[in-house]
Amino acid sequence: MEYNDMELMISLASRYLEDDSIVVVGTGAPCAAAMLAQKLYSPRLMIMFEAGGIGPMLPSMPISVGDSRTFYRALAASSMPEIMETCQRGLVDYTFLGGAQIDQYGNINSTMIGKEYKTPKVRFPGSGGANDLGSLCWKTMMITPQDPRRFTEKIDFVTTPGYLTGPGAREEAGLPPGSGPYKVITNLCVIGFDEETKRMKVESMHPGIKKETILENTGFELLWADDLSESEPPKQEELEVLRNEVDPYRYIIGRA
Amino acid sequence: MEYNDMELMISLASRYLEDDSIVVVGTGAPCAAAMLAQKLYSPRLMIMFEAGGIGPMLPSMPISVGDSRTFYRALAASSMPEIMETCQRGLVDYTFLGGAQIDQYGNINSTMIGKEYKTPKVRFPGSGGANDLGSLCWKTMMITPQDPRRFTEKIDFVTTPGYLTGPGAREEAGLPPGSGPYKVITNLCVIGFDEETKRMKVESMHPGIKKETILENTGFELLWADDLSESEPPKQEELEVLRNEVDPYRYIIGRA
Amino acid sequence: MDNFNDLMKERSVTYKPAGTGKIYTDPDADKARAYFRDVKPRKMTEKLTTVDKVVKDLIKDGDYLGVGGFGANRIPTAVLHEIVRQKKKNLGLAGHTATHDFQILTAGKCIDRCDVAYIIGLEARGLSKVARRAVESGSIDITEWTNAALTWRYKAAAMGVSFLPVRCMLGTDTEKFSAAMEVECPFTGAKYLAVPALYPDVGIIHVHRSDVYGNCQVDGIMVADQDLARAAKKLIITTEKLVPNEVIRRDPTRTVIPYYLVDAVIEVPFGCYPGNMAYEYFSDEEHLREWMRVENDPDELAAFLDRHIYGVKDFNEYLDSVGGMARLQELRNLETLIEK
Amino acid sequence: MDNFNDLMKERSVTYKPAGTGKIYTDPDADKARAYFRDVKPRKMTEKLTTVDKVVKDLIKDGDYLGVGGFGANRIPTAVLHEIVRQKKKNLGLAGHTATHDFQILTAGKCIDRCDVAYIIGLEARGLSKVARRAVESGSIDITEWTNAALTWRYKAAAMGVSFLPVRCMLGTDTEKFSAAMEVECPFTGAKYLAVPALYPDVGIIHVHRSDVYGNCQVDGIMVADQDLARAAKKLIITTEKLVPNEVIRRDPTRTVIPYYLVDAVIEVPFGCYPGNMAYEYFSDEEHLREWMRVENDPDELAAFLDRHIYGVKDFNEYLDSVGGMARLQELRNLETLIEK
Repeated sequence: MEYNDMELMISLASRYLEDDSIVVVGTGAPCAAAMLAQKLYSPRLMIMFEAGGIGPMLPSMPISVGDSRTFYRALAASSMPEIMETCQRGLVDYTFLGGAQIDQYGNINSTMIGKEYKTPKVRFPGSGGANDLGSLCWKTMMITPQDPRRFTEKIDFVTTPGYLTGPGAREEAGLPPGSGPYKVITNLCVIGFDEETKRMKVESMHPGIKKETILENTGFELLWADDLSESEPPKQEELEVLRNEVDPYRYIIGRA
Repeated sequence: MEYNDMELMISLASRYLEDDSIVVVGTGAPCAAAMLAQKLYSPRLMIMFEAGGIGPMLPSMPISVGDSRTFYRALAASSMPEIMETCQRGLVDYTFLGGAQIDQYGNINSTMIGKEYKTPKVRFPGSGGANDLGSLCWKTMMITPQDPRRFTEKIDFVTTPGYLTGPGAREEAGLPPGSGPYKVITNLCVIGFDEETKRMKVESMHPGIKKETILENTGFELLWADDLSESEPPKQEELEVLRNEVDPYRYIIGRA
Repeated sequence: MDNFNDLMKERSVTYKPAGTGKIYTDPDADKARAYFRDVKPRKMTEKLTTVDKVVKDLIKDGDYLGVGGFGANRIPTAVLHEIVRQKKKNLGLAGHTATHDFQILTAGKCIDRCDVAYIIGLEARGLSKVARRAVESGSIDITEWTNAALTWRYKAAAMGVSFLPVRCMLGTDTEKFSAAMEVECPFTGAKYLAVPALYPDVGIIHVHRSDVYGNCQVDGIMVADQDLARAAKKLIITTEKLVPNEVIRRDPTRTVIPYYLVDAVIEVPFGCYPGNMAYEYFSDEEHLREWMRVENDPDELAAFLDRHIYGVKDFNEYLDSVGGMARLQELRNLETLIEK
Repeated sequence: MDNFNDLMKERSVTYKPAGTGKIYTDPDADKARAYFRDVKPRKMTEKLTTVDKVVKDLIKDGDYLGVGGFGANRIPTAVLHEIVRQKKKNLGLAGHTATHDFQILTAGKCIDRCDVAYIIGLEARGLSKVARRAVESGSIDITEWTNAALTWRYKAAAMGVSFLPVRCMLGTDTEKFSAAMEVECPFTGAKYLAVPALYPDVGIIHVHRSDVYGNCQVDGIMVADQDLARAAKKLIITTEKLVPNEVIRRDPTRTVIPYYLVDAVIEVPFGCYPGNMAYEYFSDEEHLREWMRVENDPDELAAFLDRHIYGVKDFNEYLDSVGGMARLQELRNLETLIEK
């Protein structure tokens, strides 16, 4: 079956969400991945939204992480502090983030492009809950297209902490030990983080993608897993559920 | 009309609760005073209970500050932090406390009698919410019988702060400026606090009570108001409402 | 077993500014206490007024605002439009996932400073060009925070303390452009950020139900409004529906905002349009797209603002200008159809 | 206007122990995080069990307990009796207006340490002689707090931080026998007390409604249970009534304890007897008076405990021993008559 980049990334992401774990997601691709995971792999995956929704029976893709879909027939309709404090307390396993730039330690910029904070070349919305979720959840995942301006040696603004400057830096900064970036899923490959150096390490390349394509699209030095493999492409079942049940109006998968 | 000490104290106390103010009360005499005030003087007096009840239409005297009467047809059934934080935020005008001992600065002991904390002669329940309310509400009132063991120079344990060691001591301790003891209503007199010295100052003596009776029943030096007056005894209307509506089973007024 | 008492001795620690940002509102809990004592009305009296009057009377140029809801959900649009219509100036804003609200206020050039967690964007819908230009040009002074940091700043104020310790922002540029302080835990020695209490001059919250005194119920998520309601010095409530006090007293467990926090109550049906009011109506995505489209052209934007804000008398006329009850019924259907 | 940024520079401050009390539970937020990650069950699976089994399995000698409700209201009596029946020893307790619960546990000689806000007393009912003797004899190690301080200690844990700043206890002997620390506000310089997070080993809460997974609703005041539920490492729920998950999902605004906080669920009708369960049944004041009366005589007390706790198999037999359904109906009438 044919598939596009977005369908590929969502399918891959969905496979990492274990059953019986808790994930805080935003709108868009992360939410699609969580919904797909729930329908295929992890029926008891517990989805939370930062504005307060807990365990909804999502009738369709939310437009906002605070819209009424995010607590439709939910287990609880709570509040933002309730969600953030649940993260801070250590109960939330996964979160999904996006961003305009990312570096080799998984630090993410969603605040601005430019040199001067007061007069940025481009201003983005800012952290929102991203910094909080990336600081407080156990494992942070990213779904993002890969290109050299996005995957860059030095990001213009560290909005959300990855491993900061490397091993021990999160702990030294006061962030909860044991938390941090987990996987980055791009249109080219799946990237993990080297346990020793905390740097990005390619774990699998997508079908048809060559190493040099990945190198060309990355602005820093990548590590490569010894057991580098080919990513398993979207299965027919994944694509069917994604297209027919998760995103029938192609809000997300139509963007690729 | 005849009346007993308890009826006298409750009637006097009820007159101090201004309309459109907020009071946190406990069970017993303070609650009776607040109910009486509501029925006669301050129909919009807002009664709160520390366990969470806000603005109930009290059907009868509560037995516990957390029983279902305290939020019967209430404006809100909240929580203890909600009440305590409302006090800490500065929204609560009055509270009423009791205790086993009190000193000239209005410091109250409801923890223990004895010299050794670990092995007290008598152990009482402890602060409960008393210290919190006496620390955080604007004006603290007390209803208490007066005798020299109770009104003592040095109390065995400062459970709840009055003016501590005198002027400026509350502020120095970190307590909110402008808060503190307001009136002590006993079976003998009504006592206020001298603005300069923060010491107890008798404002009015109850009908038939002589100065020496008060002196005999006080273990420290009292100040006396220049315009020392006679307390106005319970009015017929007060007694009728108290006996017929507030405490028909004489739970409180029967104790005198 | 007792090793967690080890640190409990007198010791010297260092407090360090974490960032170069500014605090726009006084975090002093004692000053707030004095305000609440002296000014906050305790009277359970009828507080009904109009949007027009409440903006005239309660919002001054220069005030710092806290806006309820989240993004375009359950926002008090009627009051936001009126602020623009009355051309209020130099307002401060808590940019706590401020999306359509931020867009409206920057279109009206009402804001000159903002505590930022999330602004400019409309979540999945894209970015507001006008809002973006306003920030990029430096015409709005900003200090960086996060959604959690701002919600905890409200919470500190709601609790009546001037700061709270938190574990977000640490180690990032978000921290460096914040106005937090680095401190340590007295009991464990762990590093924390302290965030200052945020007491907005005015809070504005849209709810499902309120009585004439301001006792309010909300269905669904509260976002940060339980704390905003308590932190705000003045609080304006718009409500989909006024209900008798009896409705409140019948189910006191549901009261999220008691009357003594509230300064004014206005019944505004469809009051968060074009936002989503849970269980009532869905967001008007077409209208929101139109907003973003006209921002491409200053003339089109001016005409749009005239048509929908400056040129209408009040919120009901705005609703008429976007299709009136027919359109609103469609949005109701969109929202409630999901209850099939 | 900017004077509230004045203090924001690097400076040295002193942390001072405020009292001589002990911390009985580790306030370390990172250790609690690791526990919650590794041990707390995320599975939304059926958690039904029995009181007998849950006390055997989840409560170990030496554990520190947090008990829900307030005084005799909405307390989890069935579990408290079972703890006595199984002769658990050396338990710690958060004495947060612990009245009949404290009385039960001291009658069973189960407690050896207690964070005290309010113990021994039964509010307007008087004092428990047995509980009083237990404390006066020094057989229970105590540290002094207040109701607010303990509720905020739960809240710190619930928020995932190891301390919170508070303004109570300052300047008193209550402070001197606490285990708080004196600190200052980084932003205003004001003096605060820091209280350490309180993570009980086991929390026990009685609710009105729960589904089999532990999603709970409570009618009326929550007291401190919203925070206790989040602070507790293990959480036992007893519920007046099991309800289908559908009841929870129909009104998610009402959920106060979501399932992932809960380790065990047991349906125990009249589960807080002789306490007051709002909207269900009033407290049995006669039985509570009887409890206090028999405490005057060790033999009478022993016989009483035999009759009502040691000598009965379970909570239903206890209910039978105090008059069974006939008495319970009277208490229902007492409670609901007020809804005339």
